[in-house]
Amino acid sequence: MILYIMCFFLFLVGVYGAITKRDLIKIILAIGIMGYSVNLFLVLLAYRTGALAPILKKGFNVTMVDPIPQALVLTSIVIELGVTALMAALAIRIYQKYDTFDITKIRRLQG
Amino acid sequence: MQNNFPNEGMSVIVKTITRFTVWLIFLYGLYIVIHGHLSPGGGFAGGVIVALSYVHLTLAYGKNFVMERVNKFAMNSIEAIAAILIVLTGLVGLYVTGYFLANFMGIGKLYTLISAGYIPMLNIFICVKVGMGLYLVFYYLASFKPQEG
Amino acid sequence: MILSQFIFVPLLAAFLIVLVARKKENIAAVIALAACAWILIVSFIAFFKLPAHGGMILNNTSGWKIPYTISLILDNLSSFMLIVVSIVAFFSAFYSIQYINHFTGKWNFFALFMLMVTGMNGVILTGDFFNLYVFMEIALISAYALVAFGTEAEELEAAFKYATMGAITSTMILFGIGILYSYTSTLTMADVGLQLRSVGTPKLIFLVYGLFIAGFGLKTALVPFHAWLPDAHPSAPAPISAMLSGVLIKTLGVYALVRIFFNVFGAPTVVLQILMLLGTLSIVIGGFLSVVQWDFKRLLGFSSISQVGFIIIGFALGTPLGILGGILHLFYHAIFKSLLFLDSGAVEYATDTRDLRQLGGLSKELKVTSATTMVGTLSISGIPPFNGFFSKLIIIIACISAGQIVIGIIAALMSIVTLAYLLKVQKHAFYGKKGSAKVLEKVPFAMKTAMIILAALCLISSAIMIPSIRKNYLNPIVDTVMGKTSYIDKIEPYLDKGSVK
Amino acid sequence: MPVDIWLYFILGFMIIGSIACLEIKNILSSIITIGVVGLSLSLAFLFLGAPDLALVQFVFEILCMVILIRAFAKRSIEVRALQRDVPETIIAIVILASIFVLSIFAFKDMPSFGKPIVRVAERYLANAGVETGSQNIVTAVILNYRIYDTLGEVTVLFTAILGTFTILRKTGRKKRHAE
Repeated sequence: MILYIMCFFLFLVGVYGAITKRDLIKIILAIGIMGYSVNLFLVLLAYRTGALAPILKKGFNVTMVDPIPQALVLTSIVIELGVTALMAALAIRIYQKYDTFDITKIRRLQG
Repeated sequence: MQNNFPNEGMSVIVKTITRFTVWLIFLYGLYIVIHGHLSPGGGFAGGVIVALSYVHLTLAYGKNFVMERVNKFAMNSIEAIAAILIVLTGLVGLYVTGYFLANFMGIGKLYTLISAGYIPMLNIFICVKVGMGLYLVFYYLASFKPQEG
Repeated sequence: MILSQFIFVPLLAAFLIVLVARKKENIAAVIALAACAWILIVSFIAFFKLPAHGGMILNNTSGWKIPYTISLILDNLSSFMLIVVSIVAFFSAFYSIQYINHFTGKWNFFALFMLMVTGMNGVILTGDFFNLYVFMEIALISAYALVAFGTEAEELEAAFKYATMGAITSTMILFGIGILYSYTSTLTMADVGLQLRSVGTPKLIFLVYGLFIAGFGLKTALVPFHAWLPDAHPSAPAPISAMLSGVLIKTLGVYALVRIFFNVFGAPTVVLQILMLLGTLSIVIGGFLSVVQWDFKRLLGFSSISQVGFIIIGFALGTPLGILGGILHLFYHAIFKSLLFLDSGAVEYATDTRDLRQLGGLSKELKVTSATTMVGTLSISGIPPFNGFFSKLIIIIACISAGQIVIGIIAALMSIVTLAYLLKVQKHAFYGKKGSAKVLEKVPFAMKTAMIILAALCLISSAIMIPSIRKNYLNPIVDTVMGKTSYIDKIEPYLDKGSVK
Repeated sequence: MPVDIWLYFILGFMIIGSIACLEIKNILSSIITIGVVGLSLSLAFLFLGAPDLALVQFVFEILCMVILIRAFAKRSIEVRALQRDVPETIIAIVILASIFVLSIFAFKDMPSFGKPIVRVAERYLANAGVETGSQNIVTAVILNYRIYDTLGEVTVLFTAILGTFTILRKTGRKKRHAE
């Protein structure tokens, strides 16, 4: 259980970074941290004590870990990469327009 | 390979080593893809490794060297074709078995390379799509000049 | 069989546009329009075929049975949502043919547009939690890119804000899905509901509720999570604003909330009360903030927050009348809000500004735009016989008959505020004295046609209220939502319960 | 040593690394720190019996780092004095801390680590080899049982790539000619 709570703590560190940081790159990295914590959480759910990776071996019959969360994490890693690339593109364009990554200086829109 | 841009990229030592390692990385990527149903890995991991081999080349030799040899327009088209092929695989499954994206090929013998129905084929499509797409993303993001536009 | 068309047709259209239309950009519009028309027709066919299948069509993908695979599920509610999405998507695409001439990268626009439609259709049809997340990401990522389509400074900033908030809350949703999986060891929605029934509700489920309300509430732009909407919706090109305000916030937000909380969790009272509170706050805050806006599209953005509040309180009442009102307002709002956004786009196309202080006296030069905006104004503020009247009336009556008299009165008062801020648009943009902005270009044919048809739909769709139509077509939808976990019972026969060999 | 002791170390390291990454001033160090966090995640996957994910996480992390460094490192060498809003930060920390404390009660209901409920997956583990012919069960799940998800995943990547191109166009709007 402590592992799950640590995982949730890592998640909250990511949330903290994403909502308080003033730097576009730091925000992107914070979202990356949130992604890591969720991925780790899902794989922690799959683990069975003493189990092996879910790959069949000829002639052996062993307990294996739950493959579904691993499949989900595979998808989620790819999605995170997509979001990161898109946000990096946005950040570069914003840098081109404003010459800074600092959102306190950007904020042309109010609200 | 003739290099028209000798002054770009990194030093001669890096370039010389790159000439050997880039093929190793590329082949490793292909191995991962083809053995996706037998060992860890698959289309996504292999595709990224293939993209990384291009990234490796770009970092060592500079982007003009690579862009002289590959065509961005063609890469984009190949990416789209691979994506269409994945959907078409699904449609063939729909036509043959009545279920969207269903397996329509023989399963074959477990533990052999040619087995597992359409899984190896899909792995290859995904590898092509992911490899091309991610390399292009890297290229565009890394070579975007803030001064233009 | 019929259901996978909603996914692969727009998907193939998007891929084909990237493949074929990069050199010849006009092909992009043709492909996109053809795909939208196809989906529109199929969605109506599906809607009318549904009763013959007993109100539920379930197609498994990849040849296995649920819960071992992902199923596409069409029931009354999702079929209705598909029609709403297809109508708005078709007219937005039609409108874009000429509107998008002011931008570069026509093929990018149409490809992303079709991907967004794919994402929304996927969210509507899916019967699986994780699949919901994946298709939600497709719709959201294309929405981020489309918000920044003009690549002006404000647009990029709005898109970044939207992307940040969207990514944070999507991760929250994924965390919630993980917790649910740990508890039920399945991802199929109906199966999750079934397992929760047998194990009872643990404390953990409240964490899941919280994560899901934050996650889907942000996509709905309910009030504490609304900050992105007034930036993102005005920044997008007008047809995209119409899509975002008209259907995206409803599919990813309202529909997902209703599907998950009503059909899977059985409408827990805590959640309904929270939604009620957030809905009321949205109505009030969105309404008052839109009165003080001077940017035409930003005003409409705040108005969307307020109107979505109406939909949410309709559902949160949990009575059949309230849900009927919510469903009707969802449909009607999709039509008149997209109409109003398209109008604002026409004004911007013609005059290059959307600042109400610079506009004025446009009614003579932009006759069609002015007339259709008038229709939209009357609809949204609930003047009979336009459609908005009926849905708002039903919601207010439902509030009062459910004993929530205060909320009923607030809703009634705020619909007067709605009239106030839209009359402000009328006064400053179309009537009154001439502003500094000149009409530089006529509104082209395709844009006019799309606006006129949507305006006509504002009137025609009131016909749903005719008792016989209402009884045959609307009541099954209300029953789907009201039936709560009867959704699970309907799917249960399809579940593969065979033991492991 | 049992797996969970290793995982405590790795997770603790990841938490410290993440906080460091968010607080370091220099952006290049920040990106490298998050790379290290990502690679330790890959290590954690190996301990948890997920070699597929370890591989994917490893290569995606490298690609991500290369992209971020190439895209950002050159452009923000100047040391930015980021003044921060102290009240805002404190409010955020208080809210997040209270969420954390509340969640501890909720997490008590979770199945304990190492003993998950395995219901649906049991069939995959037992029958995947016979039914799909794939030796790697994760591949069997993503490319046969749940392939519809993978179609969505490919589409997400496609969308993100297309979106990146769209955003990086040189000009967005055309200038009006007829004036």
